[in-house]
Amino acid sequence: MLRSIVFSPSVTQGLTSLIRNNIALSGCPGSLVFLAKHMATDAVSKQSGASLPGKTEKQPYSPFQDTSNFAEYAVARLDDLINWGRKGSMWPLTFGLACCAVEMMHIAAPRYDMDRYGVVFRASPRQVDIIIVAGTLTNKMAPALRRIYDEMPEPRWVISMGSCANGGGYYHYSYSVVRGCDRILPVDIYVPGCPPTAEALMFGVLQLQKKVKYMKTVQTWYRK
Amino acid sequence: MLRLPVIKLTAGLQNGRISVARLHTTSSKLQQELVEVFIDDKPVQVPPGTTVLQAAAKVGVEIPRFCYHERLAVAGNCRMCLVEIEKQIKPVAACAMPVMKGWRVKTNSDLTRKAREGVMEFLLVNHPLDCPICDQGGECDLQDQSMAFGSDRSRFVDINYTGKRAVEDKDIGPLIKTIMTRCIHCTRCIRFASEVAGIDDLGTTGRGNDMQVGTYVEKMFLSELSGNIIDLCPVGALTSKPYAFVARPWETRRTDSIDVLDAVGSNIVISHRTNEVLRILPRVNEEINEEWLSDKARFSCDGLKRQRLITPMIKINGNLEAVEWEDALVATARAIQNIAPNKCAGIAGKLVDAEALVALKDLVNRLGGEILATEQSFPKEGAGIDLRSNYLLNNTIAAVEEADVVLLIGTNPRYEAPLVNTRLRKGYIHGEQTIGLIGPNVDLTYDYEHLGQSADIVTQLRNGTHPFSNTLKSAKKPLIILGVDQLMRKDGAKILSETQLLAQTLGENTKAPEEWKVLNILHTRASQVAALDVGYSSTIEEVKEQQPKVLFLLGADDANIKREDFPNTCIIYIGSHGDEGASIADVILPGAAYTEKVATYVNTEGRSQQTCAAITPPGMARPDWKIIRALSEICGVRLPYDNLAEVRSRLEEIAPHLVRYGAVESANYFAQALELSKQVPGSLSSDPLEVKQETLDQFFMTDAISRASQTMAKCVQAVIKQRESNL
Amino acid sequence: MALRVSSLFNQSNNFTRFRLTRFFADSGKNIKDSDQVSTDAVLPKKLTVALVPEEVHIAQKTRQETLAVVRENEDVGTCSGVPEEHIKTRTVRIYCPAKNAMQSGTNNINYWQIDFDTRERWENPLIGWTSTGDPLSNLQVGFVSKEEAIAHCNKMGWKYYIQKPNVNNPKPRSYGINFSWNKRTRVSTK
Amino acid sequence: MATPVTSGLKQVKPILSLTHVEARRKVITLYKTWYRQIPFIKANYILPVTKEECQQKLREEFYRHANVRDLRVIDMLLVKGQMELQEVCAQWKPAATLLRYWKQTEEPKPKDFMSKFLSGHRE
Amino acid sequence: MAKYLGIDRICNFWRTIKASGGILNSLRLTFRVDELRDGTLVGVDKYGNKYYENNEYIFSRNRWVIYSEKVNLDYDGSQVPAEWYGWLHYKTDLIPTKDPSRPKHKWIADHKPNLSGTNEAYIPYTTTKPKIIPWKPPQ
Repeated sequence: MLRSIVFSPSVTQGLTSLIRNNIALSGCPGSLVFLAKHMATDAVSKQSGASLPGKTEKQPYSPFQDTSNFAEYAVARLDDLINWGRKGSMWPLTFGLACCAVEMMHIAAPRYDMDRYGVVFRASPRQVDIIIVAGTLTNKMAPALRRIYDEMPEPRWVISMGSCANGGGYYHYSYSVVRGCDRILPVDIYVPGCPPTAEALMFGVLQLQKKVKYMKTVQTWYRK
Repeated sequence: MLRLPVIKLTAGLQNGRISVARLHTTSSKLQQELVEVFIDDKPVQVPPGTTVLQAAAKVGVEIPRFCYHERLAVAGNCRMCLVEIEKQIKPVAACAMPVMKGWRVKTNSDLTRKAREGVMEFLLVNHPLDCPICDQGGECDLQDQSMAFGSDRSRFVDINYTGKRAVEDKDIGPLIKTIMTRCIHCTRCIRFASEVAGIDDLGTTGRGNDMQVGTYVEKMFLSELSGNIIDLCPVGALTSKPYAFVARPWETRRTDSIDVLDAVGSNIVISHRTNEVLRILPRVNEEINEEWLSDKARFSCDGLKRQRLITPMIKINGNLEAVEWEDALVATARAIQNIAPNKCAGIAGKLVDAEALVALKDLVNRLGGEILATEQSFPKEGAGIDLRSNYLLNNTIAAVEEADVVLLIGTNPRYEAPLVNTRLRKGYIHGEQTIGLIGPNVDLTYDYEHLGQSADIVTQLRNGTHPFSNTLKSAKKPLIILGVDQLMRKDGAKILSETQLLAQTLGENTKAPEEWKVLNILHTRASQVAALDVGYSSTIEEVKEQQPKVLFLLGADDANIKREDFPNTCIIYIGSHGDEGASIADVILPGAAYTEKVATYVNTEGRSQQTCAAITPPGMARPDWKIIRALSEICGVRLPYDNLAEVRSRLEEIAPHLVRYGAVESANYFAQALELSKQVPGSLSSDPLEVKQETLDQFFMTDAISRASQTMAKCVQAVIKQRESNL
Repeated sequence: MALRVSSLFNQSNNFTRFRLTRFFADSGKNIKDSDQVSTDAVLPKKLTVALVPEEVHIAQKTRQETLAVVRENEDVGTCSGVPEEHIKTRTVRIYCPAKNAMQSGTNNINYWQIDFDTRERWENPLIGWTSTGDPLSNLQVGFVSKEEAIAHCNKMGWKYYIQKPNVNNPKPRSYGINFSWNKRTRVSTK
Repeated sequence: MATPVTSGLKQVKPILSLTHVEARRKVITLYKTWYRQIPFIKANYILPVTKEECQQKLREEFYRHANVRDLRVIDMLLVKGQMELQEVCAQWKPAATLLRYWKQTEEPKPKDFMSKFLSGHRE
Repeated sequence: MAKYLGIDRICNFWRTIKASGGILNSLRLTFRVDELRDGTLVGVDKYGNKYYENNEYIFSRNRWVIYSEKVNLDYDGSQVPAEWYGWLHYKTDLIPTKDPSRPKHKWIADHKPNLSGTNEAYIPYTTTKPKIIPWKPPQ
């Protein structure tokens, strides 16, 4: 690992996430609560103290701040942990239907390099978390899409990519096109564009990460 | 569809043959000598005076035209119908030229084609190229004919459009949108306005390139038939304002149906798309509406989308709440449960179909009720509704124009039945008809003799003491049209019997043919004749007297039915629109409007016709008879019909003519009716005869659908505004 | 096991082929007149000899010459593949299409047409267009005459009714009446 | 509404059979062939139905047209049945298509008036 | 020679760490933005985002942004305001402060990042008119 840092002009992007993970993990001496704490408010504010000048109030890592007792605090941190894990390895299923699929390929290519976010394309719905609907969804394809979505394990997310998948787009008035894949699937992220650039899709993936960060899996369970 | 060209070819020929045959039969009757002409070497025998264009139509040859319309006067100003005639130097306008013996007309010769091409080119020089944004696109005569007969290239070189003609658009009301630059000056609209609608508002000003069609001063085109000039316009100069930029003709589905907003039963075509009625067009039926349609029928279709009842409702804690069908039916059944005999009644409204009428009658009878009323009461004295001749327009609508003297009693046909009025006007213009009117002095679009407003003028006419009685008695084909509203008066039965007596006197005096019937009643409600046929004989007053426990309002929205009159009654409203009736109801069961069901309607002349379902009823609405049938099952008095065919066979049981669609079942027993009516006691009251619709603003909103329509509301406003202005 | 299945299959295949041939053999390729030769050519020689007995040849020959007697109203509906629901419960309207009110052309209306009663349509939540469960909703067949349309309906087993066609009886028109002094037809505006 | 019934006879070119006796023989032959084929069909396809159900279905399908009298219609149905048999034997049809005979995935439409009324606008 | 032995890389590495403010800060920055690069600070926008440039990197990697400390780990691309967007995406080489041709209107709105997921998120609404307007009973 050191080698790669040393021999590249800068820190290799693909491996930095590893470093980050290592730092995060190394900062945690076993206790989950402590880890969560470390990732959340205290640790961050402590870090910022020594950091670059012009320090201001920082946004805490965790969105779940208003915990009233220890149990809630604990589940909130558990959620943070789970979300952190989930958003760090989101594997999309490519559902390339049209020209958008070409842009979707680009995010896997070196320039945008989705792997650095832990986003790796998989070809089987059983192994994925996200489905990226890239392109015009026709009536004929709709059942297949739904079936594949149904085959994905929970938790699962949907990114609708491009005008056609968002709302039918150019083919909105065609008799054979589904007017938006949200008529079939619960879409989490809509990426506009015709087709959206790879950067836009990347942004969409990052937005989805943000969304995942706000998930309250354990907290909901606890409330129940 | 591949077989269509063949069909057209053969059918065209066949059509020609049929026409020729028909011609022969008429000729033998009239003993006329016929003229033989040759259209494209096909011989045809026509009566003298026939134009070349009509002669060509008889052999199935269609000559292109813009200005010619077979129901309007010949204008001969578009020149599109130029044809070559052998041994004539110049091409001849086929629409205006009467045929001469032995003429050989060439409708497809080089000269003809060149003439058409030239005319087309002249028309297109000043016609804007805005087909993509023109509402006429796809059903435009100019488009089609320029494709068929125009030149394939342009000689128009003025690329800066310096000389291209442009005309300011006119504002002629909320119904018609004008884009006058597109006008090709065929003057069809002008001729329609002055001949059929009887309003000389439209005309041309200027000459040559400066000629403009329009109202001379800026005013609304005040006619109840104004929508027809949209149809007549061969280009997109006059288009429908409510329909502007809504749809193209090729993307709509068309369903043939019947109009129910007046009692004429005009045939219509419903254009609809994605379960939405977009517009209504007339459908040719020579016996009823020819090719015209009243504005109310044409433009109130947006009322079908507003104020709709889409879920069943029950009154819970004094408020109407939307519920499921099961709940609504069970709640209704609970109200009906253990009802004492004769504590159940029904009132039928304006737009109810015969199926629902029969179903309701059966249900009420099974629940022990006898009283079935219509909003429009009919006198019970005399023959009442037992003899159909008492309440029909016996002489048929088409025959109205054949009469030579017409007596209108207490009616304003212009607004009560605009298409009957066009017949009268046609008779007035082409048949030199004399028309007399007893009733308020209204504008009927033609001159008539106003005899007064008192009811006893009828008696005077019979006695011969009135000056008009001489005219009436010398008539060869006299006709009396009695407005049905007069029968609602206290002395309605007497008016009817007096009219019957007068009709009888006139019938005896004249030598009219056997099938000529003098007595005619003009209805205003589409459901009325069917209701009377089925046996809805009571009046609202009788229902009020009876104080039923359960009252069914079958689309009854009459203002005379008030909540205060029925303090302890469970009112069940079955209908399509939320109006007067729905707001006083305890239970609302949503029904289908006339565009959403297959249903039978009987028009004022007793002709039963059926509507076709163009779209599906919205939300949870169901066809009316099905609601009643379902209710009967929940109440434990199951009605014995499950589908439309079975309902219709029940209809046939009651009155066989109700299912003989398209045919007029003529009424007889005039003599018996007269005998019975002679026994009618009482005397004519001295109150003057009144009609409900005297002016145009009273015409537009008369029922639940047209009251819900925004277009109709705009029309009323425009008429009132026009009246207040000084033009 | 797999082997057994496949052997079964082979067997069955032979079995059917046998039946099949036999079936077609005595059913005959018979409608066309010139089929005698080609039948022999198509079928393998051995099979023909082994499985098609002489009586079949005789039957074939007779078939070419004889005519079968059937009832006049054919019942094609049952074997047309149309679902029974759409044969027994449908009503056909036979009519002459009316002229489009917006246009004056009449060349496209001189024929008879059939169409069906309207069934429910609904807005498809998937694409927003209107859907229908009715395969016949778009079927409009043109005919030259009413009788042909009736025959077709009878053949398909549909109930039908005939809508009365429009009788068009135009009156002679004249340009001159626009200018006559003593008639009401005189045109006031232009 | 009335459908006139014409009951005249006419002579036509036969399709397969000349007489009703012949047609009947052919129908029975076809039925038998199908019947004997059932075990093989079951072996080839993996169907979640028993042999008895298949036989029952076969009988049903044949009896569905029991009232057909027209010779040529019978012949057409024979040809169709033959074609179907061929498709099944050669496994041109996938199992799912074959299972369509049982209409397992079809929701039964409401039959009586009330359930039709409550479920929607069905005719 | 140094280049051949790869010593310059070690130099670069140390220089980068030094520029980032020491080993600890470097690690912290790497944790936050996954990257450690040395560059000249070109400008800071009013939200606190810092823009760097180092032309030794290949084109497309030579300009970058370090998001404001305020947002901590919740940075995303839409936090770059419009005036810097162009520079960051090579639409222009002039940074906003040095570009005289930038329009300066009073009515130009403040930049807003993508608010999806928050309460202020944009929620589309239908503009289609309902086909049927039901009757509302008078209360």
